[in-house]
Order: sequence, then structure tokens, then C-alpha cells
Amino acid sequence: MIVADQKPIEEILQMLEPYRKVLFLGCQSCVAVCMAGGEKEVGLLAAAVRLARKQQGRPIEITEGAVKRQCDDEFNEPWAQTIQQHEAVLSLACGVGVNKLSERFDVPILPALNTRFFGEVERQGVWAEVCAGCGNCILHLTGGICPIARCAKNLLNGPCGGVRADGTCEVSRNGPRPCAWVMIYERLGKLSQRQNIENIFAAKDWSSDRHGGPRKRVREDMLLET
Amino acid sequence: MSEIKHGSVAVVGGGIGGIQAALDLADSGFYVYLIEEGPAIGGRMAQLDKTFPTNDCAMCMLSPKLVEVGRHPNVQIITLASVESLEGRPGNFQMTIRQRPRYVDITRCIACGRCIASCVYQDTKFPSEFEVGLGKRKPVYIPFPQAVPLAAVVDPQTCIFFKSGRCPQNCLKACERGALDFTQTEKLFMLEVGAVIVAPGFDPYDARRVGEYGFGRYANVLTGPQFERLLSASGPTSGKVLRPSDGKAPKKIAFIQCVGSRDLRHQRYCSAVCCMYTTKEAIVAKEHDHQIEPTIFYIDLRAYGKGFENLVKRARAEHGVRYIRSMVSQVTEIPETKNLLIRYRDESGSLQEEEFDLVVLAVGMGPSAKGQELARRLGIELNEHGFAKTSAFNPVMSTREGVFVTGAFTGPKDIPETVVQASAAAAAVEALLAPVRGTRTHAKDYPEELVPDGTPRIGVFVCHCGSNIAGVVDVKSVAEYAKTLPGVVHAENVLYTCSQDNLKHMKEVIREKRLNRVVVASCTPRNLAALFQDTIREAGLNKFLFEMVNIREQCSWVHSDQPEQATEKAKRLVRMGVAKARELKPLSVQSVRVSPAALVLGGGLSGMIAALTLGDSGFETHLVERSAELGSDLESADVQGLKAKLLDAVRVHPKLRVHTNTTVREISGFVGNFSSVLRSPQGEERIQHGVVIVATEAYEHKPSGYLYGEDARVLTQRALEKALTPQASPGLFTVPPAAARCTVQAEPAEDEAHAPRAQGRGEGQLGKTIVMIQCVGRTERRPYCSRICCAEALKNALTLLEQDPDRQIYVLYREMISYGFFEDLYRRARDGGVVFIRYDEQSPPVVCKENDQLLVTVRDAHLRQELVIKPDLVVLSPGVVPDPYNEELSRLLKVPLDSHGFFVEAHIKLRPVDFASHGIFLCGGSHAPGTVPELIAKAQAAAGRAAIVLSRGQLEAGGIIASVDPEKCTACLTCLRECPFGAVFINEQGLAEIEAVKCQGCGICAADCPAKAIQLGQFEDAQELAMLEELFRPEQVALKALTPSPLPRRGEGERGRG
Amino acid sequence: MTNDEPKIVAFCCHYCAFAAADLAGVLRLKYPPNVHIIRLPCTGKLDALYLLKAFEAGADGVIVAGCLEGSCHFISGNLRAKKRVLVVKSLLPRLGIEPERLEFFNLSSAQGDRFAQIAREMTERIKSLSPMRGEESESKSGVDAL
Amino acid sequence: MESNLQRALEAKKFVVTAECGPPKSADRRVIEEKAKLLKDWVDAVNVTDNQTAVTRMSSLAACAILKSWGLDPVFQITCRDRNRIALQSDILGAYALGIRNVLCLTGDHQSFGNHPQAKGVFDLDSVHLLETVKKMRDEGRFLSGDELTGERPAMFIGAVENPFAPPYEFRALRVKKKVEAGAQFIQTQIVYNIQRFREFIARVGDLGLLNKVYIIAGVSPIKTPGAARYMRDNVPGLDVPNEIVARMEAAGKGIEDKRARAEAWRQEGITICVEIIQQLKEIEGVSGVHIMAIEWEEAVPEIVQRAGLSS
Repeated sequence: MIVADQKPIEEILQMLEPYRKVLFLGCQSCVAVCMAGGEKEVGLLAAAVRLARKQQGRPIEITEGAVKRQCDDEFNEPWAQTIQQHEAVLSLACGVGVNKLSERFDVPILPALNTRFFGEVERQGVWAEVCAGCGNCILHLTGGICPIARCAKNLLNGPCGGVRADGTCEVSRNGPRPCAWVMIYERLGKLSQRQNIENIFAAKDWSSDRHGGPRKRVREDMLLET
Repeated sequence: MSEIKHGSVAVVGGGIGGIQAALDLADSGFYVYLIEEGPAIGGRMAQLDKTFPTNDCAMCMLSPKLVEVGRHPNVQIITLASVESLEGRPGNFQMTIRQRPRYVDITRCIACGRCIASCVYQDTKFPSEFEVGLGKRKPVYIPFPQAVPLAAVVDPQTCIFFKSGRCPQNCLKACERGALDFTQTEKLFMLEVGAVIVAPGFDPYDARRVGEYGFGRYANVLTGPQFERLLSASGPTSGKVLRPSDGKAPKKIAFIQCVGSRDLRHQRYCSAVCCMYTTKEAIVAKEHDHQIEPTIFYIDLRAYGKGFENLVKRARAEHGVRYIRSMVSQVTEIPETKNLLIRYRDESGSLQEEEFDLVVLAVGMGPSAKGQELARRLGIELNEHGFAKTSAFNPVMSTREGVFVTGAFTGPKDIPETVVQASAAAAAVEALLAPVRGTRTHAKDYPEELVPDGTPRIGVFVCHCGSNIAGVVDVKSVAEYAKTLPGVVHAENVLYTCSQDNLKHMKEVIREKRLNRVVVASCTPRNLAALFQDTIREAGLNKFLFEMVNIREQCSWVHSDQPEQATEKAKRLVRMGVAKARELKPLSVQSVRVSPAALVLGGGLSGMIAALTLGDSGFETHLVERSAELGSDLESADVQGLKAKLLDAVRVHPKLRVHTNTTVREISGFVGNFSSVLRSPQGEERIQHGVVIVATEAYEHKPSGYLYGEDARVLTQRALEKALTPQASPGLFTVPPAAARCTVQAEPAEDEAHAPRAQGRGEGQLGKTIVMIQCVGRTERRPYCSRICCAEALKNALTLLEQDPDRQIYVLYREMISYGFFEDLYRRARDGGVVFIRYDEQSPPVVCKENDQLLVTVRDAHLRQELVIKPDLVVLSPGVVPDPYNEELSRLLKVPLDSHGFFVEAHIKLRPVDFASHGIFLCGGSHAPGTVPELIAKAQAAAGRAAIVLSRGQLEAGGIIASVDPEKCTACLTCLRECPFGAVFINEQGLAEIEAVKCQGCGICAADCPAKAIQLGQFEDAQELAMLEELFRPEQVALKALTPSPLPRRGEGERGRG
Repeated sequence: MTNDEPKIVAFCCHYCAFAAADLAGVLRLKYPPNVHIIRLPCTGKLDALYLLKAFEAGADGVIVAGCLEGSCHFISGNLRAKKRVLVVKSLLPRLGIEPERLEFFNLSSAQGDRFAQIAREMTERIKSLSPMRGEESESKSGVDAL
Repeated sequence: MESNLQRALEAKKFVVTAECGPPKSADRRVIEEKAKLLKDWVDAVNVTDNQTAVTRMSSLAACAILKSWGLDPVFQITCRDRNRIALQSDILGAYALGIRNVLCLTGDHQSFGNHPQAKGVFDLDSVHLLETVKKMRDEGRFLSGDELTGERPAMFIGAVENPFAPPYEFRALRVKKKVEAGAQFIQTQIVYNIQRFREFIARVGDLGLLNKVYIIAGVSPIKTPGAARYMRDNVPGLDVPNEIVARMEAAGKGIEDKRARAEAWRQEGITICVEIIQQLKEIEGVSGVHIMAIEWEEAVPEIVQRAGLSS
């Protein structure tokens, strides 16, 4: 799932500064699941913005809505007329939704979210990055634990020396997290597959990652044009 | 049996025990007469501020029960009534009742208080029974604000009209409802009942009789029950702890324990609850006022129940409560300050004097005087202490067949034990009267529901409540205003909306004006909403198309000094109510069939009792036991008779199916409809059942150290018990249930090695000098009191002495937990020469060996010196631990375990044998350690609670529950993770769905659903937001269209704008 | 509703705070008439949106009152509500609204006096703040008439 | 063979290397001062590469300065700031400047430095870098396989390992991977816990690596008890036993004069360091010590002398 955060309200208010009539459009997919951009958040954010603007003495008119998936034109299309009746759209989708709407409509599409990462639900209210979408998976060798996403240095031959005595990583944004390589080592032990990492992993071909430029996937047989 | 005639039951006593028994019976198909001496039900619990060990608010727990029993169609509450006589036989009793006049017609009284205000006595003058004399009342009064029945009462003892005959009777004139009636006279009438449950409770010991503490003479000496009222927010001081003498806040408060208890001059037995209620009062006092320094003087600190130890720890550590182990010899008052001087010996034995601002006496539980009279009239026997006589093996059976006893009438008890016994007594009655179940109860018929059309047609009824509302609020203008609101097609003001004539009128208006929503603006919905809902249902409307606006308790009564403001507020509240009503939707209630069978897990004492009770009540019951035989926990010789009887009864019972060598592999479903797979060596079998009872037991812990297992002269109390030929009569004492299983199954070799050798020595060969060590291995990991070990040690010590009076027996203990009547054993043991040596938790006794001589070294906490004993035998009390199988059951049933591995009940006070998950009940030692009678009562209670579900045949599901809009659900699992009741599941479409039967209607899921896919019936967002929008809407702003549009919904957007 | 009295919404749990408000009535305790109670089955039902909507609708203060901790009829509803209130409380100043205008309370059904006291104290507390900006502009335009 | 360090190791000398941190300025005199201080006492000098991700003078340039003063520099190069193109280019340049030793590291994470906003590169990890240098040297090819068109960088290749970070059993295996990748010598994290270090060496020995790679144990004198406590409590991958902290604390006890107390602490720190070196000397398979006297280079001569290592 794509995990996103709502931008700070101050930043959103600043973005909306020039407008008096705005559509707040949520997305009921990933960002709803990660509680950043579903219908509930649309309602909350709209109420907050209306309140703030009322306090500033510059009321704003907000229409609220949410679509099933903002990354598909077909879901957005029913909103075409509504979108055009507004000065701007504040999209509560991931960056994909903002791009998608921008491609289609000549109205400023503003991002309400910061799109963060591909994540798992660690427990309710906590999402963790576990896949970096590098395009070249080695999870079968590392016990299903991705060193690219879960090691701060993307090491392929870790762990580095910065492992704390309790096995957590010295780079600890948002609290201690286990060193990916300690996890890999322990997991492979359980699976009796330690030999997987006794040999040297080759230097990674990053061309499959976004470092190789914007990516596209094509399924020839599914193309409709002849 | 032709004799079983009446499907009705008399419950005598309207305290928490009587209420619980009445509700259980009424819910399972019996008609109940709830007979109460006083003017209102509620009993002692209503007077409490908080309850231990959780310090929950007593009234918050009790009040919903009061309302429930008060409104129950199959319960008739008869107040101011006493039993005159009881004739007949079980199943066919004739009970004569004498009812004193109330001088108030409760069908007319609306508890407005005008009669009280107008009484010729300007000031409250007479001591209030409810306030235990601390507060005052008038001759006409309402017993307490939450009383049921909620009506005034006239006390002829103090009413001047009755005393002198000369009174202007202002009250009669003041009552707008004509409810007062001084012509009422005493009535005698007869009830036909199949059985009787007697629950008259206890009398607090009269502290005046313990003269040395000066109660009644010194103003600042109070009793525990009085102090409880001081702490209560609704008490005489509004919850402020103030001294009676000068109204000042006391700083140093002394609590004196065992006032009247454990005292040959007074009550010999221990009152069982005072240590804990005092601890609670000390904590709550401290919470009210941090300046307070509480000191508790005690003899033994008896924190033996579930969660008790923890409360005491918190009292010491977090609240700084000072505990002093000392008997206070005297309290004297310092005349100038009215402070109190307490003289006591401290633990080093030196005499101390300390001054306190307030003294609270922990008075014990005495047998109820009225209960004793009642016993005489009912023809049941009392025991030597004046409590009801019961059999150890049927703790709720009196000496007269068909008459059951419960609660503190059978001995000192706390609330959960009382509730357990109440449910147990109800279960016993159900079993007795099973053939006539449902013959006296009635269900109401309603017309078919009209299907409302889309446009709201709202009727608004604004209540005067006599002058209660109309005296402050301009009711007429509120009704006029209501007419202007969108959707309202009828509005009127009514003198009493709840009166029978108005209810009839309401139904007519609904039909004539084709109303499809009704708003009543009157008093609190907590009392009367159900009445109005019932009324509109009688008129063919769905009962959820109703909204109640509280303009009495939350308007006229609190703003009586600002009538104009109150009127404006009433308008706003009505406007909100109407706004919500416009959005209301009919909600459906479906019936779910109940599989009329039970699954009982655990074939020990508790499991057998529960299964037999259910079987006797007519329900097919599967009794599942992991091991090869039932009752293997019943090992002690004194319960062999019981065991044989139970095994026989189980074997021949036509309703029971016994599955030994069987485990449960899977349990699915919900209350009323469980489906389980049982696995045995014969294969797997799937069974359908409506309820589950978890009845696993607890084991004697296997001790380590103390040379146990190394020297055959060191054994456990259980092993000793086996080695002794029991002399005592059954019922006097108890054994730890299932304890044997540990020794027999877990460590057979070792135990056999002990027992035969001990036995080999036989009587008299156990040695002359015997040391018993209590609380063996009670550590941080097992910090709870096992409750039963002290009594067991005392019993064995007495048996040893009976065999050979020359024996020297030492009992090394931390606290002597001989609660209730076990105190007799303690006293007899002391009289018999048993030496009791108390040791501190920090310095436990040490057992070692020197040249084959056992040596026990102990530091006597009282003498503060080390003693060395050379015993022939060392007996250990290692406590009990819950069945390790509980962990698996906990996972299978999704029911919680506490940190020690015991199951956690739904509510420690009021639902002690229920799990929070509906349809699953618990009993047995794995719930909490207990004596045989305690476990039997718990097993009966669990069976009784389970029988309520089974007896219904159908369960109602729906109404105010949450539901998921599958169009919007993104299956994020938030609801599934949050639901406290496990009501959410992911359906075959991969979307969240809510099991209607399990949903309790809290709305947590609806509030957190990120896709806004969940709504809670009657509290939908559209309804709540409509109220908010209307609340402060300035009049000039145009009214919204009749059907306000909520958030543009995704579906609409997609289809509508496409 | 007088213009100088702050307008307050109190979201109350049916089992405790609502019952406490009833008890305040039974005891005839006084509190300002601008405090309006909305009954919830449990404060667990309280959507954070209601809090913002209450301010949007013109409330000057919002009270949320649930059961004492550990006493929730639905096990954890009051704890969920408390967290939501804290989140909205931290949001308010960023919208230009004093966080003191919103408060969460735990009380039992027996605390009628405490309910009245809370109602009075919140009223006083909000009086001490400068009026909400939105209200000002509305009053200026003469719309607020009630 | 142009590496002094390699020569000394092959001659079975118990070598001493020291560390030189470049300045946070463009001042070459700082390097020169340190060069003068260390010149006669050590076999080689490591130059750190923006250590702890704090920006300093380039390691390559500082190495060149040391070289010009006649020292044998060890060029520390990290993967944090350079991708594979830059890494290989710097190796070539270093060799051209006469630098003969290279120590390949992954590098401290940028979040610990003075530019936590920086983008970390981590294109390769240290093992890959070892392979790359080895390939350039032995096969005359770049990592991509493309050929070098002339002189190859004949570097003496080193790596690091931390015996004191979990998983402890894996650390020796990681040495093995590094040796296979091309490491000829290993410089370790600072040793305070001799016991754990012995276990590490034993494991390395069990893998048959001790005759394939030179192990140079890291040591470092402690200046103050505060520093000891800080290292014990706050630096991941350092294992400072309590007794060492206690010794440092005891050293200053009762000394009122601040200066005298500081001096007592320093003396005790150096004594502890010397004692550790003496124990390390006794461990078979340890070929020398690497003295990391961070910003306290003047202690190095005293340590070397007192440990009886002076050449």
C-alpha cells in the first residue's frame, strides 16, 4: 500500500490562500486505508480549513468528495463538471492522483498529502516502509526481508558496524527499528538458509530503480490498440 | 410432577442480589415478584460511592439495573412489603404479603419534589435512612435521586398529620398530579409462586455496642457506611470529606478494622469485606483531598479476592496509605478540638498515642434482624451465627425445599459473590420450575409496522410536567415555535406526556395526521424513552422513529432562575431534536434462532455442576473433559460422597452428553449459534450450541525449594490431607479443587513417593512436631493470594490435633486469611495450642537438614527474632495456579486472560460469571481460586446465566447497531481491529461486515472508519450533524430544504455527474 | 441565548455524563443555559469531525464528557475519544482557535455537581478568551440575532 | 612493493597505524603538524573520509600531503558520498599521487553528520568497493568490465570490521566475505572488551582466515570518565566494560585541581590503552594496532613508547 501523510495544515492553508471556492477530493484506496485521504479525512480537513478561513475573516467555499481511485481517469471523470466549477482542487490522493488530475483538468490541482512510501501496517496507526520498489527483487535470498528498503544504507552485504547491542539500527527515525541485516541473519537462521548471505551479493543494478529514469510497465497482450 | 404449578417466583429483598436474581429469572421465562421492605429497591450498594477493587462508581453500575428491573414486563416490584407467611410445597407455594401504605400513588407521582418543598417542616429534620443518619430528610421524601420506583413516600412515624392529625396538608395541595393519598391503608394479599428466593442482606454491626470507640458519643467518629456517604458525590456533603463536628476538612483520618468482628464479645466471625472497603475508602478519600493522611489499624490484612492485593499495593505505594498492624484499645475525644486520641501498641509492642481529626470504624456485617424474622416466617433454619443455614454442597439451598437463600443472608459477602449467588439461586429455581417455564410471563403484541414514506411528517409533544417544566419554560411558545420548523405537521403542549390519557391521545394523533416521526420534549430519555417508543410502536410506527428532548433535568430544573433563557434554550433543543428526527430512519430488529444446547469445557467439579444445572433446566449439554475421567479434581476424602453423587447424576442424566479424552479444535459463531469441532481418539465431531461455559479448574502449585522433593518429610497440604483420615464433617471446610490433578498428573512419581510414605507412618506417625508454611513461593510472578490455603492448613491442623492432642503444630504465615466463618477454625486452632508465627514477605522461612534432622528457621515478624524449630514434618501451602490449558481456550474463544493466567470476567462486580463476549460464561478455579461451596455457586450461576440465552429460543439482533456500506468499504480493517466485542468480520466479498448479534452499539468503528463506510443506527452522522447545524442557526438564515443533502457521496458523484 | 454568553456544546456519554447532567437537574444545581448537551451512546462514537463541525456551527466551546477511565460500558470508548480530542486540541491553535475551547472530562453518573461545575467553569474559561473571529464578523453583519 | 605498511606486515612486525583526521578547513598546515608528530612512531597513517559524515578536507588531498612529508598514508574511502564512477576515479587518482594503501568503508550514515539533509549515495557497499579495487588492480578492469587503458592501481587493500556489534557470530563471516572480495588487512573497531575480541579472533581463525588477512586491532585512549561513559551508553557498536569506566572515574577521585585531575585522567586513559595493546600483542592472529587518538595525536608517541612498540 502507498503510505502518505497529510501535509501540515499551515502549508495547506498557504496553498489555498488565493482561492475562495475549492473542491476537496479524497481517494478511497491506499490513502484511505492509511488514514490520510479517505472520505473521513476530507470531512475533517474541509471543516478545519473552513474554520481557519472563517477565523481569518476570509471564508472559503469547499465542496467535499471522494473517488474510488484517483489514479484512474474513469473514476475521476464523473467529477469533471464539478471540478471545472471550482477554482482549484485539493487532492487528498497520493502524488499519482494529483498527477492524474493535473493531466486531465486545466484547474490547479493541489496536493494535500505528502506521499511517503510503500508500507505495511505494523499495527493500527503505525505504518512501516518495507519495500522500495527498486524493480529487482532479491527477497527470496534474504528471507523475505528487504535490505534495500529496510537498511538505511541499502547495504547488500551488511550489517554495518552501526548496530546497537540490542540489534537495532543506529539510524532511527521515528524510534528504534531493528537492523534489517540482523533480521535477515536471524530469519535465515530459522529457515536454515544462512548460506544465502555467506557469499558476496553483486553490486546492485540500480537501473531498474527510479534512478534509471521514470519507469513504465507494458503488458503487450493487454494493449487494446492493434 | 403435577405439584409444579406456578411459573412465578417471589424474590424477597431488593438489594443487588435480589435484583440480579429477579432479572435472571424474568429473562429466562419466569414471572417475578420482587418484594422489598423499604420504599425503593437498590439496597446497600446504592449507598456506596465506589466499589473495590476497581473503584468503579457504584451508582453507575447499579442504576441501569434498577431501571431495567423497574421496567421489566415480567417483574412486579412490591415495596414497603414484608412476608407474612409461606404455605404449600415447592412448585405450589402460597405467600402472604403485608404491604404498608406509601400514601403516594406511584402511578401518578412524577418525583417532582413539590410535596417535599411544601411540607410544613421548612427544614429537613429527620435522619435520612439512605444517608445513614448523616443527612436529613422530611417526613415526605424521595429515597434517593436514582430510586426505583422513583416516587415520593410519606413516613407516618414523622409526619405531623399522622402524629397529631393537625396539619394543613400543604403537600396534598402542592401535588399537581393528585398523587398523595393519606387514605391508603395496610394491605394483606396472597401470591402464588413456585419458588422463593430470600435475599434480605445484612445489617451493619451497631458500632454503639463497641463502646470503647465512642461512636454515638464523639461527633467525629463515623462508621464505614457513613464515611461512604461522605465520599459520595451525591451524598450529604457532595463528596467533600468534612468533619461532622465543625464542617472542616480533616487531615489525619484513622480507620479501625474489625469493629464488632472477630471478637468473642461481639461477632466471632470475620466480616470478609472490611479490609477491602476500608482500603478503598482510604484511597478515595485521598483522591478527593490530597491533604488527607489515612492510617488503617488492622489485625490481619485480608486481601484474598481477585485484584484485591493489587488495590492494597496501590494504596500503599501510590496513595501513601499507612497500615499499622495493631488492635486499637481505645479512642478518646479531646473536648476542645473534638480531635480523637487513639491508643495502640505498635509493632514493636510499645504503647503509642496519636491524635486524629476523624475516625472511621470498619463495622462488620451482622445478620439482618429482618432476615431473622423472615426466616422464622418462612420456616427456614439459621446457623449459629444467625445467618441462613445452607449445605456446603448447595450453597443457595435453605433447609426448606423450594426456598433458596442468597447473598449476605448466608454469611458475609462482597458484591460479586452476592451476584454469583443470586444467579446461582436463579439457576436452582429454573431447574426446579423448568416444566412451567414461560407459563406466567407474557409478551406484547404490536400492530404491523407502517412503511414510512420519504417526506418527514413530524409530531412534537412538549411536556409541562405539571409546573416542573411549565413553571420555568414557556411551554406553549415552544410548541408554537415547533410548528414553524420544517417537517413538523403537528405540535402541541401537554400537561403530562407520560400520562395514560396522553399516550392514548398520541397514538390517535399519529394515525390521524399520518405522523412518521415523533419528538417528545420532556424529561430525560433515560427513564421514559422506552415508554414512548413502545407507544409509537403500538401506533404502528417503527420505534426508532422517535427522538426525545430533555427540557426538564437539562433545562427547566437547572435554569429555573432564568426562565426566558430557559425557554430560548428549550426552543433550540427542540429545533435540534426535530432536525435529528428529519434524518431518522426505521431500524429493523431481526430474530435469530438459538441452538438450545450448551457446551461446558472442563469436567471437574465446576463443569459437572454447571452441566447438571443446565440439564436439570431442560437443556442438552455437552460436557467436555480433556482427561479420561470426570471429577479427578475431587480428591479429598471429605468430598468423595459429593463426587460419587455427581458422577452418578452425570452418568444417568438424559440431557447430558459426556465427552472425555476430548479437546475442542475449533469454535466459530456467536451467541445463540456456536458451532464447534470436538476431537477425541474416536475422531472428530461437529456440534451446534447456543452457549459456552468455560469451567476449567486451578491446580496446586508445585513448590520448589524447602527440601520439597528431596526429603519425604516435606510435603504439601494436599499430600498431607490424603495422608490423614478425615474426621471433620463435610461442609465445615473446603479443599482446593483440582489441586490433586497437579500432583497426580503433572508429578505422579514424586507425589506417590511422598504420599505412601507419609501414609505408611499412618495416624500418629506423622510426627509430634509439625510446621506448616503458608504462601510458599508467592513471588512477583505469582503475587496473588490463593484464598483457600489458610483454611486448608487450619483444617488439617485441627485434624492432626484431634488425632493426637499432644502434637505441637506451628503455622508460619504472612496474613491469616480465615475470612468469614473460617475464623472459627482459626480460633479453634489457637485454642487447641497451634502456634502461629507471622513472617515478613522479605524474609521467608528456610528449611534445611542437619544430621537428618529437619530444621526450620523463621524470623518472627512480631518478636523480631529468629526462631529455629526441629519438626518431624514440614507441610507447604504453595497456592494454586490456573490450568495452563486456559491459554489455548483463550485463543479459541477469543476471551482474555489476566497476567497470571486466570480468565477475566466481563465485569468484576456485576457480571462475574460472564465474559464480555456474549454467550460465553465462566466458572471454576481458572476464573479465580475458591472454596468448594464458592465454586459450586459460581458454576450454578454460570449455568443460570447461560440458561437465559437458551431459554429464549430466539435472540433479537439489530436496532442501534453499526452497519457497513459495502459500496464505500475499503476493507482497511480499522473496524475489525478496534471493535471491543469482536463483532466485525471480513465477508466473502472481502469487505467488513458487522455481526448484528455481537454488536453492542458503541459506535467506535463508525467514528474511526476512514472511508466513512460505517454508520451507527440512531446516531448516524447525518443525524448528529443536522443537530449541530441547527443548534446555533440564527433565525434569519433560511431554513434548509426538507431533505438536507449530506456529503456528496461517491456513488452519487460517479453516477450523477458522469 | 444572550450574545455575551459563550455558546457551548457538550457531547455526553449516555451512561455517565448524560446521567450526571440529569442528576444535576434532580439536585437543581445551576449552570449557564448556553450549555447544550448532545447525547452519544458512548464517547467512542464521537467523530473528530463533530468537534470541528461544532465550532463551524458557531460553538465557542466544546465539552466532551465520557466515563471514568476503566469504567467505559464499552471497554475502551472513552479512551478512544480522549485521543481524538487531544488530536483536535492540537489542531485548533493552528486554525486560529484557542485549544482551551475544547476539553475532555471523565466523570461518573453520580457526579451531578461536577457536571454543573464543568459547565460553569468552561463558560467562565471561554468568557476570559477574546471572542472567536468568525463570530465577530457575523455580529458585525448583524446576522446573529438569537 | 611500495606500501610501507604491507612491507612491515609481511616482515611479521607488530605494526602501528594511527589516525589523522583532516581539518574542517583548507589549511594544509594542520596535516603537516600531525605528520611531524606521527612520522617516527607509526608504520602508516589512516586519513578519515569525512568521518561521522561531517564535512572536512578531502581524504585524498590529505593523503597526498602526508605522502609528501614521507609518511605512508592509508586512504579511507567511503561509499556514502560517491557512486561507483567517482569511487573508481578517486582510486586511480590516489594511486597516481603515490598513495598505496586504501581502506574501503561503507561510511557513517549522513544523518549523524553536519548535513543530515544530504542524500546518501550508497550505490555500492564496502564489499563491492573491495571487489572493485581488486578488479582494477588484478584484472585491469573497471567494475563494469570495461578495461583500464594503462597502469593499474596496485593498492594494498584494507577493510574494517566491528567485532562488537550484533550478530556477533556473523562478524567473522563478514570478514571472510571481505577477504574474498579483496581485503588484505582488516582494521577493527576500538577494542575495550578484550574477551569479546578474543572470541571474534577465534571465529576468524576457525574460518581459516588468519593466514589470509592481517588483523589490526583498533585502540583508543580515553580522555575523561565522561567520554568513557558516553562511549559506553551512546555509541552503537562500541563495547566499553563498566570496569574501564570505573577505572577512569577512580583516577580523578580526590584531586581538586582541575588541571591535575585532567592530567590524571589522561594518564589513566593512556595506561588503559597500553594495557589493552599489551594484551592484544599476546593474541595470536593480531598483527598490529590502529591507534585512534581522535584529535589527540600527541598521545600516540607516548602510547607507542610505553607499549614497547617503538621502531
